[in-house]
Amino acid sequence: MKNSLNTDDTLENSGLTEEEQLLFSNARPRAYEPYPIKAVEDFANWARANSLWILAFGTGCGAIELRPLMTARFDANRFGVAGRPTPRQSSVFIIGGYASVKTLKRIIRSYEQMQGPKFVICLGICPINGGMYFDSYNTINQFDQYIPVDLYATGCMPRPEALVASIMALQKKIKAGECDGANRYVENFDWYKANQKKVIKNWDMPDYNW
Amino acid sequence: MNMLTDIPISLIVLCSGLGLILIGMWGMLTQRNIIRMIIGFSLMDTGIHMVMVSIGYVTGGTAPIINDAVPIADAVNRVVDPVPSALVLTAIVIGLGVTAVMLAFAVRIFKARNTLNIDECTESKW
Amino acid sequence: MNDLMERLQRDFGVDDITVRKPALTTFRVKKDSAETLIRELRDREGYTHLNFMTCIDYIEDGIFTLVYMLHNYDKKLSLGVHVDISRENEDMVSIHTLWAQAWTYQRELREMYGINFPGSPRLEEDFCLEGWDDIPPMRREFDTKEFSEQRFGHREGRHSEEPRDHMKVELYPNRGGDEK
Amino acid sequence: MVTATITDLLLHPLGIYVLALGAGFLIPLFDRAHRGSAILVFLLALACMVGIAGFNLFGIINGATAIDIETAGIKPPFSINLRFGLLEGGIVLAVNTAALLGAWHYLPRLKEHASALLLYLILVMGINGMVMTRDLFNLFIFIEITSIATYALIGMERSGSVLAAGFKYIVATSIASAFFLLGTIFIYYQTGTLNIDDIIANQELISGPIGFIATLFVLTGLLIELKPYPANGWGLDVYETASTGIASLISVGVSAGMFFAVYKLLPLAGDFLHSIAFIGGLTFLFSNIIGLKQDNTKRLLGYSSIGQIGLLTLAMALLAQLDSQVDIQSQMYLIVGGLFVNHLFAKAGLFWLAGLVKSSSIRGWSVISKRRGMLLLLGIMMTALVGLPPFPGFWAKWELVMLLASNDMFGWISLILLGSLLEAAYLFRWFSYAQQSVADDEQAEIPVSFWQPLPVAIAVLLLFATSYVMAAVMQVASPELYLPLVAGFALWLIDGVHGRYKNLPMLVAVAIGGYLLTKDLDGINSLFSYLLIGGGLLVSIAALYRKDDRKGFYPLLAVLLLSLATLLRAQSSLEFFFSWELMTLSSYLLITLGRDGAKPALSYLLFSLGSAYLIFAGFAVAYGATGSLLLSSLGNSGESMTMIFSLLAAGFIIKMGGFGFHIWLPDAYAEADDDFTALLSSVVSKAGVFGLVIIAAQLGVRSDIGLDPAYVLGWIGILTATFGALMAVFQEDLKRLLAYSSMGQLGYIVTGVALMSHLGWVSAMYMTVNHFLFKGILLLSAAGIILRTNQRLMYKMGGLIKNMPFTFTFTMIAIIAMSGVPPLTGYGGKWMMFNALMDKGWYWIAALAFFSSAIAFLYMFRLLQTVFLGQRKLEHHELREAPAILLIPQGVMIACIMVVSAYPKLLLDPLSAAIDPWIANTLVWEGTAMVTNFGYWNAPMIMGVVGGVWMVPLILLLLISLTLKIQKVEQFNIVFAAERPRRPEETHYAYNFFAHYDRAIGFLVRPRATAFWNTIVEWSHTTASSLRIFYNGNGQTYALFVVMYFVAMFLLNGGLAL
Amino acid sequence: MIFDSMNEWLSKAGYFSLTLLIVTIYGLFVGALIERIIAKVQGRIGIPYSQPFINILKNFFKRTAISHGIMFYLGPVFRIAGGIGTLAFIPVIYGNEMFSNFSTAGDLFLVIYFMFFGQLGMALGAGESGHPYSAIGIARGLSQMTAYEVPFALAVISIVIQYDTLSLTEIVAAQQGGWQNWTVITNWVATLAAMLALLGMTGYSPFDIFLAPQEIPIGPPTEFHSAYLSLLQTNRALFGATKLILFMNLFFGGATGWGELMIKTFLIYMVAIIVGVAFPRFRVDQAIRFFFKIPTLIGVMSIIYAQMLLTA
Repeated sequence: MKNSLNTDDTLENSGLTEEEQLLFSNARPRAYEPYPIKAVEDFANWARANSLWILAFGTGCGAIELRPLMTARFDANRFGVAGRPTPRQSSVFIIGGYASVKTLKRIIRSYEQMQGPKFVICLGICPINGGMYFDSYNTINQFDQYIPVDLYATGCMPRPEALVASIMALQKKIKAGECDGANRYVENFDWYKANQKKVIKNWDMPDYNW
Repeated sequence: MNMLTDIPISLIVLCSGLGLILIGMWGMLTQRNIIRMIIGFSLMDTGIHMVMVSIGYVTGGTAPIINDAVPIADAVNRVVDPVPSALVLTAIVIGLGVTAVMLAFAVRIFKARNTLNIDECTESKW
Repeated sequence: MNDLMERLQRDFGVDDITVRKPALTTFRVKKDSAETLIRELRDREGYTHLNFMTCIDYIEDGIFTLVYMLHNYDKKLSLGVHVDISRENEDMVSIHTLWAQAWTYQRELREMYGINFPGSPRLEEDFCLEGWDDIPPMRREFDTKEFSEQRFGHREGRHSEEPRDHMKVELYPNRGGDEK
Repeated sequence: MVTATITDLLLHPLGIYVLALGAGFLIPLFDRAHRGSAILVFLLALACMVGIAGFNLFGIINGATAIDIETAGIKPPFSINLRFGLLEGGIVLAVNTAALLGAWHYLPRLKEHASALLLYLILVMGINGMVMTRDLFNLFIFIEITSIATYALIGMERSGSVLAAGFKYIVATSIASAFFLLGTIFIYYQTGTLNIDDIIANQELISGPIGFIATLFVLTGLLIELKPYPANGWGLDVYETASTGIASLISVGVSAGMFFAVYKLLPLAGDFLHSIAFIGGLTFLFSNIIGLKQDNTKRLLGYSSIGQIGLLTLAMALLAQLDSQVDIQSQMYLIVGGLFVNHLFAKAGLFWLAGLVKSSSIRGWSVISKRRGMLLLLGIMMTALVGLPPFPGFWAKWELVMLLASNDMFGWISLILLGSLLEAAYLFRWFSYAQQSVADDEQAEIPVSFWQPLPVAIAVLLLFATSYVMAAVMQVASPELYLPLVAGFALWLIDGVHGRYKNLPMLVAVAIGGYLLTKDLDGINSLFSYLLIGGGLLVSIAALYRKDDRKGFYPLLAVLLLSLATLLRAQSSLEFFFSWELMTLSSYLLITLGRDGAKPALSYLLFSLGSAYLIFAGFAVAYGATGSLLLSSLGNSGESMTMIFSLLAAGFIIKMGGFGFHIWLPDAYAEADDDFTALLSSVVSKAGVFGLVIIAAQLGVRSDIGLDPAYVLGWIGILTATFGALMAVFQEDLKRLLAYSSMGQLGYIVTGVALMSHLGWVSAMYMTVNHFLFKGILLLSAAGIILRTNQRLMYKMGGLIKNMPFTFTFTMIAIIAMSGVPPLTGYGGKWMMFNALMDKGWYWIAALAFFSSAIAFLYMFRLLQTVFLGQRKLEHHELREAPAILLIPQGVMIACIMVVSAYPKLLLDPLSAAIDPWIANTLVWEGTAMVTNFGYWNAPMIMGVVGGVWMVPLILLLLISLTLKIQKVEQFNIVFAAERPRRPEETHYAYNFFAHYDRAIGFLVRPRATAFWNTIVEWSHTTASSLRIFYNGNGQTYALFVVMYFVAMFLLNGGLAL
Repeated sequence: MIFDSMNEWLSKAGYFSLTLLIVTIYGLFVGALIERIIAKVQGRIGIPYSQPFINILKNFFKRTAISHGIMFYLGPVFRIAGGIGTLAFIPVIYGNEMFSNFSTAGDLFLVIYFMFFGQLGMALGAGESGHPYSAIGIARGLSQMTAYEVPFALAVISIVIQYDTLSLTEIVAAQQGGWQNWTVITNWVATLAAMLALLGMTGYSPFDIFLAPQEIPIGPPTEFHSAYLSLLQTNRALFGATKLILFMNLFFGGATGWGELMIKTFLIYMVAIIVGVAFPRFRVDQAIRFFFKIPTLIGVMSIIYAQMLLTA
């Protein structure tokens, strides 16, 4: 039986049964520093910006706008964008519009399974303030309460052109070294977690999905 | 001399002996009743004894007693062979013993199973 | 169709028979005889397909109206069976014995309206909502806006427009939104 | 002088009769006074009969002349004439001993009636008379005396079925003896004498129809008493129903007398010999077939009994036929005597055991599964009866078959071997029932005291003694040959000690014994001795991990390992076969000790015996061709070479689980004890390789015609490899997977041997060593896993790498060594074989070899994945590493693999040197590289390069890891399509791992071989059913068959032509 | 001593490092080129030529990683060691001692068997990740491998019969002196069988089910990321190029210079690509059955053909 106290190194994982605690890691995520040499960090950011692997997880209606990106008309491959089916290998998470509570849980899981540095783009109005679902009993209204967001592409829905523009904007931001969502998430981990747990009532997963 | 007397007596005994054997065997093989089978056996046994006796018989021979009447040199041709007769005696005794045992079995089988039908004694097979 | 309706009226005392479309008739039946009637329709009358079942909340009358939509493939006819149940005593006979897939609808009704279907499989499991801890959200006494604001928060700066007026302003800004 | 005379007088053979009759008078007298004293008299009389027979026989063996007794001082034919010669003495002694032991067994029933005691004595006396008398009519009398006594003894029982059976018996035998009497009198009619010697002397007088009928009646009358098929239902019924005491006496005593009577009259038989042989063979074969379907213990023994007597009759008739051509008197004594004594004690012992166990069906014999002593006795009796070493039956069968072979009577040989196999089938089926323990609540305690099985034990000792005497006569009784048994016996004496450290004496014994046995070997034998004995010892060390007593395990293991040693030093085919059978038997018994070992062990035994009999037949053909038993003379067998090679190779291949004959292998391997499976696969299977190499060396390379069978062998080998691998792919059971893998790997070795080239053999031997190493590791690892998880199904494990890192590492290395991936040992073997195959032009085989080695990846990866990797089960979180004693031998073998991988020359040089005498060396070395016609192989360099290219990315990754925050996570921290895993069981992809492969080519591995063998079993059972249709239980039908028998004999011998 | 001196070791290793570098870069470049060609077919521009390099760098520049255990950690190492080792045993440029690598260690047989090394290590690493999709991917991949090995083995046996040697250098040597001496001309049957096997080996459509990017997220490497993934990607380029070099040596007359090598391997690769873009995907059991049918038959014929060549 592992130490189940919520300390600096470990998480409580109170959503799990005692048996399940054996099966999930209870380590607390840690922030990473930029490379000590500025040039290396810049080069790394350049590489990251030019190799954006998008997690193939369509979380809402905006998922349909991702498809044309790869087609001949928009050809996002030019920007080093590629789809990746597993969060482990992806660096960009595009939230496709409204997120129901049920989906939010999966988004959190997948986001936590991505390896840093990782970036989040929110599509449409819904992640910002709920959009047309502002009074829904089941759709969250402010996405950045739960996951740090690097970029919003607003509209309902933004067209692929807007998406391409937002990718280019993201690249610019990454190259500037301003996309530190992963670190923000870790640094404000308890706050994010509290927000998440406030809406997700059946928290049957570890506090951090490694 | 008619035809009948031409036939040596030993042959008659032999043939009737063989006949008895066949009858006895027929009895043993066809009669369902154990007692009848035993009778069949007795008949067969008797037939064998007759065959044995007939084998040793020398037509016109005398009793195998070596005395003045039958000189030793001539004995082989003149006297009836005594060995089969001696054998028959033993065989009769043995036959009797077997018959007795069979009868004892018949009694016990009847006591145990209340039947003398051999067809009903087939529980051990294959 | 009329024969059937007459028979149903005679045997089950159905009322409120309405021909909504040539191929769709609805009627109302008592809660107690509903299951027998539906079974009869399925087994005798060829209404072998359960299109869906759903519920309407008549909070003013204090009832839920359950709607079972049945379809006859041979005659290409649909029947809507309406069953009123009390909002206070929201129990209904499960029809998963008639159509195995009905348990899914019943699970949904349970989650969204809190209607109980004793005996229906996996009734207590979450269907669409995970970990719901309030009154069932489709009941009309549930205030979804208040719930949303309380739970999901509210970002300042949001305002609403009447689309017609807004578009007029957008399209004809020079004329102050006047079409002419 | 005077005392000597008195002694002579007292111990004169006639004393037997005097004693019997005298005691017969005394017993009722004593009985009046006290029952106990009557019993004393009875036993005393029997003992004296044994004593007299023994004394006189001893005298005769020491050179005294045969004793002829003429009553009343008159010469035959007018007197009753008895003879006590060597044969008579032997049989009388044996029968009387059996009777004495039987009396011990039967005493509880006998002493109920004083008359039973008396009848028993009379019965024994009658048998003595039948044996000794030289007078035809006397023979009849003794037969009748015996019969009446038997009838009476049977009649003492009160149950209806016994009485019915007894009556059928009387009817049938009385008809037979009636005919015998008729025949006797006809003979007397023609010859004028009843003395058998005189009759034989005046044989020419018996002529014409009467002579023919007379001979027919006499011989057939006696033969009927031997219960030939199908006129033997009456005998079976008595065996089935009568109490075991009397049944055993009928089976061994009365039959012995009758048999000897036939033997005496055999010179008269003339043309009848053919039909007698035919009847004997028929009876032997059919009884054994019918036995397959029999569940009733005593009836089963009856079939066995009849079969054995049939074999004796067959042997006697065949030998008599031969005897007219060459002088084979001494072999005749050996064969008939051996078979006779074997049957006598073994069958009697089994009857007595049956009497003690009192279970009418053989399925009920599990009551003795806990009584190890009785189980041992049962096993020994069966072993003896089937004719396995070291019992007299083995020597006798060997002599018989060799004799037949030297006279080209191969049909009879196959009949005898087939019959023996069938007999083994039903006897050992019974044994497997007996040693299956049932649930404790069903375990009915059988009330058997220590003293009750004593006669059986004595019979066992007598069997051993006879065996040794026979071996001595055959001049093979070297202490070396018996060393395995002696060692096993010695270890058995300390087997009662509790605890596992009995293993140590076993190891010491095997080490010393093995060293003594193999120290002066050279060449291939020497190499194999390192592998078999050294390897065997290494693997056996692991047996220490078992903490329980393992009764019987260590002695049997010693027998097994030492019999491997004797196998290696065998010079003659007899020694080879003796050791081979001993090995088969001990490994069979070891398998039965496993969890569910009984049933698979039975099929193991049957296939092993089948293989052994093929080998036997091969040796027989060789002996027929060369007249020599020496293995080294196999090569001189000229035209029969192909035949010999095929037979022997088939035998060895079955033993190695060759394609089509493999169905025993997975079950046997899976159900044996885990450490023993390791031994079985890594060591014992190499005995087959050894055999194959030996015959290939002796036969294969020398002959020109030997190539075609070699090509077939190559195909068999590669098909075995392919299908073994394919079947392993679809196994869920860890040990079954490894078993099929073993089968596949042995297939390569077979192909390597079949190549008949230097490189081929080197590759075969190299693979043999390699197989020993990796399969030893794999199965010992499996033992550790099974010990810890208590589980054999792989999909129920998973993730064990966390608990058992050492076991995992060893397994992984072993698997790489197996799969042939460079740089480890497997590559060298595959490379050499591929080169040899290409050299030979066997391209198709090469392609299949390639394919099957690719398939090996599938099952080996599956093993690693489903057991060690993937998701760990919750209940396995607390498991510990396998015990050190299991890991140590594995570690040693890993070290060997590593050394050989880097410097294969260390192994290849001795291998090559051993093969050089047979095939000229073709290995070319250039520095550390081996060069063939096609390519080259530089093992040290490969090892260096692989090590280098492995280190580079590792260092790179380690460096990068410095910049990374690597978090060690748990098993459920996987990306799971944005869900989370619920249970390890659902998340572990392991069951039906290669489902798609099954869909694609699974049709190739549907259990066709199993279906085929099942059909064979089905078919033989159907045959048995139709053969036993005659036994309908009706006394009159039986009587009719007796009569018909005479008719059949009449027709068979050309009666119509008269 | 394995080599005469330490110097020879070092110089060999140095030359091999050069080879390795060239082949890796070439492999990555060809990967990008092929992507661009496919993009052209689809009417797109496609990735920049630098994209594969950037991808690898990006993954090296990841800052977090997880580990499932020691085999998981070592899996990519085994994988790339398999790739490097395979290359090490192949003489890359004919007649050039510098680029003959370590081909004196073993022959063609060694190369073929060493190809399994990386697969096995990778399989173990992926297995320890505990991900069921990894295991499924490996099961499928290994099954497919056993299937395409059959025609490949038959083709190899055929050319071994033809050239009477297992040594790659000698096989290439026998093909010198003009294109008419290439195996593809002299033993076109074997080449055909091997090219069909190549389709399975390269893992392009229609034989890409074991990677199955959508159904079982990219198969065996599902759990691999960051630096592990970099190693795997490098290996994918390197190993792919190595296989092409092997095919070039066996069937297309080898190469006497780097230029020739690049052209030839690119053309061989194009075969797989053209088939790949034109066909949909096989299920794995269909793939297995496919390889056991026509390619195997062609392989069988190739052996007969080689024997006929030998007797003719």
